[in-house]
Amino acid sequence: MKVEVKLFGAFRDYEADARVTLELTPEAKVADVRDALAAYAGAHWPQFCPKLLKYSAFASERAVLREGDPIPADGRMAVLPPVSGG
Amino acid sequence: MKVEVKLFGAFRDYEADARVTLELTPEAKVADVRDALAAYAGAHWPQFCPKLLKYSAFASERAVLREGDPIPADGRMAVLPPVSGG
Amino acid sequence: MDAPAAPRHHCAVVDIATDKLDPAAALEFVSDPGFGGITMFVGRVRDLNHGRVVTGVSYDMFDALALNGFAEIAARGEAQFGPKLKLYIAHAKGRLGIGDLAVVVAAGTPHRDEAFRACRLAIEAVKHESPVWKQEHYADGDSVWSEGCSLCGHDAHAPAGEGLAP
Amino acid sequence: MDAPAAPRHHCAVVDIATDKLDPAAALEFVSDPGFGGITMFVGRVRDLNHGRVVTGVSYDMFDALALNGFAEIAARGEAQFGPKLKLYIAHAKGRLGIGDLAVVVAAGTPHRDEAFRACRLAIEAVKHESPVWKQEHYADGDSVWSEGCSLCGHDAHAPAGEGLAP
Repeated sequence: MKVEVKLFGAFRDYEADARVTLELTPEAKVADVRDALAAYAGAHWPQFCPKLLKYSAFASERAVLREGDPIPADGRMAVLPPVSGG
Repeated sequence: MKVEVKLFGAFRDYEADARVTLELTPEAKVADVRDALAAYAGAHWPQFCPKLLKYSAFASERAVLREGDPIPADGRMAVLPPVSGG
Repeated sequence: MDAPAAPRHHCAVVDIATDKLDPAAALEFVSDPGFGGITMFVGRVRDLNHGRVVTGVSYDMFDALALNGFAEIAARGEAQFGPKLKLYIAHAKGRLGIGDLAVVVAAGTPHRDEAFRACRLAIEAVKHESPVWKQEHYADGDSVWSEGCSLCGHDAHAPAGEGLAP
Repeated sequence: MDAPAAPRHHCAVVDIATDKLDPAAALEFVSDPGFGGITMFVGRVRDLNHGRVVTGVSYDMFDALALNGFAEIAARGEAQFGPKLKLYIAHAKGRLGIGDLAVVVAAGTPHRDEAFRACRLAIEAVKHESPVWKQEHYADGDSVWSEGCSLCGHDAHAPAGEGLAP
């Protein structure tokens, strides 16, 4: 299945349209999306610091997801670097 | 010397002009003013509850005074019942 | 950093017969290009107290001593949080209706933790130490001076429910 | 006491290209005839951070998730302080200049202690949990995404100074 990952904060610097589309199996978990995004970053973002992804979470529009959670059925996700609001 | 004591809060209910003038010796302390006010209240304020004075402090315009402090040179004081601002 | 030239503390007694408390002015006063955090407390007159329907309150105040006390509270805040603090303390006096503002305290600091702590310090001091007395007026026509905090050093708080008021 | 009919919590993401944060509206929203205490926190853009001269900041936000989170924070406040609480949470997004308001949080309650605690709970949660990212712009033309709090459950805070941003 195709999973569209929205990019926020520091991730925005790597893709002009602030999103990445990854191909994953239907039974993939959030941890697999993390691995797939790491692979994508390694291939496409030469300046990327892997620590940013290490400290980032994944989320749907409704909640932050855990590593073992399934991918949202609509294939829409976001990667959330450490937050700095307020 | 004459000491004018301004009345605030619950004390206002006892004197229309919110002040009492007491006669004290020049070497009198704040504790003596307290005693003199208690005597005045006993003589003039039939509804007065002595506890109100017990929990009240005396002050000048600049500071709350202690029992052993001398009377301010200008003879102007205030009696402060328990405070309830805010 | 040197202390700025403008006054850093604003202390006021506001007679609501002719004036009113202004939270927007408080925010403005404690703002500073170097400050990221502002905490403000606004105290309002409630419609119920200890189960009685309140129609309004009157605040009596010993103005000169209160203003001295507010300035002393500000000095205490500065001693605790340093000169990068702006503090605004204003208390109403006179007859207030339900919802009217009784007190506005605001603190501006570089970071939020100090702003919260300075604001709390100031409102607690105003409540517990300032020569201000509240008389509540009830729907049944009765009026009662609130019991409060004794300023006698030997006994910091009057016991509740002892009926100090006549 | 039954819960009042009007909404007790206001949560908003404010795009400052077209709108702005409004502390007066926050005070008004959390007011209630039964409430004696209102505490408000206002976060503003500072002119200096870690010694660098800041000319402005940009806030990026995942709006839908942020609004969900604000509502969850309000629910947490109600669980802790009960239904006699009104809470206002609004965060700016977009490009802000020095002194512009970044966040406004206000809490109204019957008494002041709960107002302070609810306001603090809310701003801490907004700062530590909400999907909001700050990019600082400096006088020298450089821009840097602030390091922040990791939302990964296994590691609550990213270590400071590790250079997460490129």
